[in-house]
Order: sequence, then structure tokens, then C-alpha cells
Amino acid sequence: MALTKEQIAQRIARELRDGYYVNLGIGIPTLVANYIPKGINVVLQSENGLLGMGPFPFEGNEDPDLINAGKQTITTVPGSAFFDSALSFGMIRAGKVDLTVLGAMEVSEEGDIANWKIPGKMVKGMGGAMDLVASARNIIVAMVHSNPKGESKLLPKCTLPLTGLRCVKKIVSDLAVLDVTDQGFRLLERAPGVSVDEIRQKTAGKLIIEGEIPEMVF
Amino acid sequence: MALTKEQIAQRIARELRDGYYVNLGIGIPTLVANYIPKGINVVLQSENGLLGMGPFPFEGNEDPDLINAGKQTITTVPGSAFFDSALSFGMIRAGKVDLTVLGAMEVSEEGDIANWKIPGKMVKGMGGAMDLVASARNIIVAMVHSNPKGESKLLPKCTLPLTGLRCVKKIVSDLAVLDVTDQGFRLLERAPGVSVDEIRQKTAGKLIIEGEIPEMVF
Amino acid sequence: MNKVVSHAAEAIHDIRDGATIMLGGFGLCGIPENCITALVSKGVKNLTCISNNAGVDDFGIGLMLQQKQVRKMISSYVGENAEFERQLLSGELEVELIPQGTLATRCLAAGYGMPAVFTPAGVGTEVAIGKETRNFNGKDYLMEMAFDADYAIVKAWKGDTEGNLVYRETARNFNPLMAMAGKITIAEVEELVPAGELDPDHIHTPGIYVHRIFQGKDYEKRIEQRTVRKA
Amino acid sequence: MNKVVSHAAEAIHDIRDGATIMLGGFGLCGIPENCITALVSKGVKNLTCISNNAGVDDFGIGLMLQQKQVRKMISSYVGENAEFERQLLSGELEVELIPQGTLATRCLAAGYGMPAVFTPAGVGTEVAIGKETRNFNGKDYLMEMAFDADYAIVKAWKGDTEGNLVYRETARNFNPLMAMAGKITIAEVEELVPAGELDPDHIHTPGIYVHRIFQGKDYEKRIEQRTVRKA
Repeated sequence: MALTKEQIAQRIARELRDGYYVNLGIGIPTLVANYIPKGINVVLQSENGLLGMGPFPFEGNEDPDLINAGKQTITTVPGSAFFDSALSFGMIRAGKVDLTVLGAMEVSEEGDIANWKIPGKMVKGMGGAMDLVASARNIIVAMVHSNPKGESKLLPKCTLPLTGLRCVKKIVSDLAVLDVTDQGFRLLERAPGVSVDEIRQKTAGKLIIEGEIPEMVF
Repeated sequence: MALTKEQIAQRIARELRDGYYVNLGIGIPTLVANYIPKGINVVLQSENGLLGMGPFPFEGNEDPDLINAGKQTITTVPGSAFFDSALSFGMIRAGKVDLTVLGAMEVSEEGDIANWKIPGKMVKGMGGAMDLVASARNIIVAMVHSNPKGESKLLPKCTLPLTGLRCVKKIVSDLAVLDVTDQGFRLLERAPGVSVDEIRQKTAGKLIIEGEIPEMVF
Repeated sequence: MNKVVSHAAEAIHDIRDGATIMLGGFGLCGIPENCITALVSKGVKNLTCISNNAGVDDFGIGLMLQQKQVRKMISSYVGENAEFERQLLSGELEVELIPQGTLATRCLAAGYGMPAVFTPAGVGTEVAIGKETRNFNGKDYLMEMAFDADYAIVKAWKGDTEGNLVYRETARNFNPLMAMAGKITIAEVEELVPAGELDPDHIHTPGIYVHRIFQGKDYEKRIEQRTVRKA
Repeated sequence: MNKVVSHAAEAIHDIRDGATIMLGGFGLCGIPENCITALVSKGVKNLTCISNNAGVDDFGIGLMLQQKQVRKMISSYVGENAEFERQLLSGELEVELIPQGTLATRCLAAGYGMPAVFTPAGVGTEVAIGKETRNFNGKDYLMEMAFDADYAIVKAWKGDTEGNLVYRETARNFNPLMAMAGKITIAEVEELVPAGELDPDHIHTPGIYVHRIFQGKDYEKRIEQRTVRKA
């Protein structure tokens, strides 16, 4: 069984370490905040200018001055700090954010990522994605392994316009967990009930399979 | 009669315009604050991180956290703001400070300035002087026309290590007010009782004298 | 010298057709609502607008787009605006997309008098086309130029008569950066106080960067994505 | 993860001989007094210190100079220190003089992940020797590199357990810049409060930049130039 979005988020949450500063992109990455393991304290960064992002407000407590990078109303946790957008991307560029989680349309076996533009469609802009992928020390991509037509999104080379070069370190897809290495995608774990063969079939880029590949447990 | 230090400061103060942001260097420039013309409001910048510097505190009110660039205890005026040293030099570099007044050991007819280092003597450092002279839009130098040996300090070329190139716009010395132009020092005013001849004699750099040169009035 | 003007129309009175204007805000958060309304009323045209987003159809910069006042938009994300899309596809509107951090840093560079800055954002992408790439310590960076804008229009929470500004929460975003970057900077504030009322340790934008200031009115502060959790 | 340590000795425990250390402060204003005392007690040697000034003979970095702990000083102004002069003339101490704004901006660059910045300070002077000069819009600038320091040691007025810092008056100076620039940043504060007590709109240094924090004690806050006016 392929992982649900929630399970992808849950699996990514296991990568969190105590004391991490984390930037979570829009979509599946946002869900990671719901699965932070007990005993682990992470601080969420929102690139519009906040460290210490909390959950959505209770109804009636929405504050128009307090939003996240997805323009959603949010709250803060104790010990939060506000700052301007230059400092926000400055701390990202300086490698102070320990982990960035974001979605992708395509990832190449060299770690290139495409997630901002589809030729022929209205281009909305890259927002902070190019800054994040070029600057973050550690990037995990949350994505589905294949597009609706069944074509692999883990490719030898990206076909879509790039967001960044050689920056993705790890992928958690609906089928597998993979590291991006100098030799290609290294398969680390597979979704419950998903065979190595299926992953091999659905990964167009170079795939490294060594030894027994454990099944994820939820 | 050559001007006193106070008169040099007083003459420079006449260059102030309402709304100016002004950085005053150590020494004679500091005295300019005592002669701000009535009806004119200027804001003093101290490059260690303050806009809105006030006078020295009354005895007993000294605050060790509140000093100027000369490390003297000071006060603030209403509407002041504190900031870090990068923003302080940022606003100088961006041309937001309207006028910088500083001292000099030598000025060349092209507007070069030397005021930080004497070969053979212990070098204390340039502090913010190089940033100020390279960045300020409008620099007035307060200086004495000749050194104690009677040698001119307004030269064709500086002999001391430079602080900055082609940056001085105006000089108020103990003998004269001069603009630094593409053609050299242009004599604008002379100190009371000081002859044009004396100024000519004591100015080693190219001196432009056109028409009647008025005497300063105090 | 008095920086205080009485209302938005006075603050923007000298903005002419063809001007380059920075507008603070992220999404609809912290946008200069009063000045946008005044710009629409004034009908000034052919503007180049530098702003992280382009508003929505009926709010923010979207109101200026409706009146076809904008010739070129320089933004990082312009997704929430159907009229924007129509004008873009019809060729009436030009758009230059810039990574968000690059947009912020090019404002910072202008405010700090730095002609150019280096950022890795966009290396190897179409954003890098025509730009100098330079390697430092084994990593590639693009050289990006400081912005050069005629006006910056920002929104702060509080301001004083010296032009000092304080922002609230994430409504800060691009506002202090653009305030530093404009040749003429106009600030609208929710509350204008006499000089001396703001704590000098808490100023986000020192008044030296602000040329005109006024107390705005009737702030709508529209919420773009209202998200809540169950009690 | 707990950033709070109990005292200066614990905060600096892993600083080794030969380390590069940034120390905040301007003159004797806003200097990390507790950490300096701890560095003297520890006796760590052969340090490269980046600090705007070098203290006075018997206070601030001067205390470290007395113990001959500093191999190289990177500063903008070092004038108030006779022992400094003696070591410099005898060749025991190396000094690199940097314009004050360049010093500040090279810290900023490190904190913002910018490998290099451009400044006109020092163009045409001996400071420019060996540096790339580049013309933008008719004006020459030097390319100056971001600092790369093992530790930054700063002093703030208040701090919280998340490492957020607030400075007071002109004791801010280089402290927030160096706090951003260190690979490991140590902050000593006059008052350490629980997370949530500082207003998030008033934070000068977000905690992400701070690795260790403690409440200092016995601050002397010596005044270098006591100037007063008559009542």
C-alpha cells in the first residue's frame, strides 16, 4: 500500500532531532508539524518572518497580522521572534535552519529539483522555493513517486524548469524513502506492502538497492 | 586673526539646513552641535548606532550603555533610535546622512583626505573614518590651514597614507572657507583680518581666487 | 522639517506616470492600503511595481491592476489574481519573477548602499540567465543588483513624527527593507505618535529612511487564507 | 535541547588554543565581561580576536592581552591600550586594521550567508591592497569577504531560554552582528527570562543564531570617557 499524505508526513517527522530549526513548505510538508515525536522540541521557521510558529488559531482568534508563508492564519509559541524577510532568508542562506521539507514535481538522480513552473501553464512564481533549495543545508522532499499518468517523477534528469541544482538530500515518497547520493537514488525503506520491484519499476533515475530493504512501520 | 576652534565650528554650523541628518567627528566637528542656528532642526547620527544624539548628561546621569562614537557618555533626544553598527554604516553608505564633518591632517586639491595614520607613529586604526569619507554624500573638513611647522596642509597631493579619495567637498580652516572643485581649492571666504595673500601663501595646493573674497562675520 | 502629511493623497502627490514603486507587504498582510487607494484615485499609470505579491482581484495591488495602472510587476509570487493572469497573457502587463529571498536582499542592498549582493538562489535555473555567476569556497552564487526605486510605500503599525517605524508580527515582512530602499519613502501607520513615545530600542525602521508619514484610516486587513482549529 | 548554561566557564569550555573568536562591544560598551574573565581564567592562548576595539589596559580584551592570549587582533581602532602597543611593537601581537563599517558588514555578510559584500570604504588606500576593486554605476567598491569565526561571544541586556536577545541603547553595536556570524554563538545577558517573556516584536537577535546563553553577574560596565554638562 502506498503511503497516505499523512504517513509521508509521519515518516518525515522521524527525521527530526531535538533542537532542530525546521522550515516546512506548503502541502504535505505542513502536515509534518502534526507528527513531531514526543520528547523532541523543534522550532518552526516561516520564511515570511517568524521563528516559533504555532498551530492554527481557534476560531475567532485569527489575527490578520499573523500569517505563515502560505498566507494562512497561525499562532506563535512562547519564545517566538518576528523579523523581516531579508533576515529570514539570511538565516536560511547562512545554514542556520537545520531542515527544510518541501514538495517537488520532479527530482533528478543528482538531486536537482523542479517544483515551480510547468511550461504552457500560468506561471505563478517561485516564491521562496529557489532560495530554500539553494541555501538549506538539509532538504527532504515530500512527493508522490509517479504522476497521474504513472510516469516516474524520480528521473535521470529533470524535464521541467529547475528550481535548484544538486540540493535534495532525501526523498520520502508514497512508495519509499531514498537518499540522493553521488551514485543516484539509494533505496532505504519501502512502504508497507510495496515491493522493491515496484519501486524499481517506478523509479526512472538510477536506483541503488543494496541488501535487505526494510519496510516502514507505522 | 585666525579663527578659534569654536569659530570654525560656528562657521560650519551655518552649512546646516533644516531636516539634515549629520554625523560629527571627534574634535572640532563635535563643537558644531553647540552652534546649530535657531529654527533649524538637525538630527545627529553617531556611527556606533544612534540617531538623535543629545548633549552630555548631567553629572550623576551617565549611562554606561549610552555613548557616542568617541566613547563619551551622552544623552538622547525625543524621537531617537538605536541600531546595530551594520545598519549605522549602511545608512551612511546609502547616502541617507546629509552631512559629515570631520577633521583632517591633509587634504589634496582633488579632495583626497589623510587623517588616520602617520608613518613611524603607533597606528591606532581608522575606526569609521574610511567608511564615512568613502560613503558620505557631503563632507566638510574642519582643520587648521598649516601644521605647527608652518607647512600647508592643503596640498597638491597628500603625503600621508590616504583615508579616502576625492571625497572632500568643502574645507573650513582657521583661515578660510574653500570648496574643493575640479580645478582645485576655490576660496570662498576668509577669516576676519586674514588677507587673500596670506591664504595664498599658506595653501600649497592649487588655489582659485575669483572676484572679491568676503570676510566671515561672527 | 516636517515629515508628517495629513493623508495618503498628499503623501503620494508627486508620484508620476512611469514611476518605479516598491510596495510593502506579504500577500495581503502589512500592505499600504491607504496609499494603494490613493494611487487608484490619482489614476497614475505605467507604473513599475516591486512587491512580493500582486494582491488579489479586488484588494491590494489588484485594485491598481483593475485600473490598468501597472506596466510591469516585479514579484516572487503572483498566483492569486485572475485579472493579473488575463493582462499577462494579453501582453498588457509585463512580469519579472524573482526569488523571494533575492527580492528581500536586493532591497536590503539598496538600504545599506551595497551595489550588489551574492546569493545561491537561482543558480543553474532560468533565473541565472544573463547574470554573473561566481564561485566562493566551492559554491556558486549569482550576483544580484540592488534595487533602484523612485518610491517605497510601506505600512507600519506605529510611527512617530520623526519617521521612526514599528511593525507588528508578520506584517513586518518586506516593509522595513523597502522603507530603506526607496529614494523617497512614504510610510502609513495605524497609529502616529509624537517623537519620544516609541522606545528607541524597539524601532524597526529609523526615521532617517522615512520622508513622509501619515496616520492611515479604515484598515480592512483582509485575511487571505482563514485557517482555524477546532476548540 | 537546552541552550542555557550555568556560567561563563561552561559556555566557553570547548574554546581551544588557536581559535578565532568574535567579541561584541564598542569600546567598553556592551562587552561580554563574564566570558572575557572566563577566557582569562581558562588561559586559552594563540587566539585570533575579531572585535572593534581591544579594550583598555586593565579591562575588556586588555585583560586577555595582559596574559598574552591573543596572537592576532582584527579591529578598527586599538588606541587605548599601552600593553597592546608594547606587544605590537615587539612583534608578539599581529594586528589587522579594518574600517569599522567594513568590520560590521563582514559580520552581517556571514550572518546572512553572503560570501562577500561591496563597500567603497578604503578604495584608493592601503586597505585596498590585494583586494578586488569593482566599479558599479561610476563608483569604485572593494569586495570584502564574510568573516569565518569559530565562536562569537556577545553581551545582551535580556535574553530568553530560546536564545532570543534584546540589547540596550548603544550597547547593541556589534553584538547582534557577531551573534549572527559565529559558527558557535555564546550570549551572556544581564537578565535571563523564560521563553515567552520577551515581546516577539522586540527581539534583536532571533534565538536561531544563539547556541549557548547564561545570565552573567557582577557587571562593572566601566565608562571610558565620562563626559557631563553642568547642571
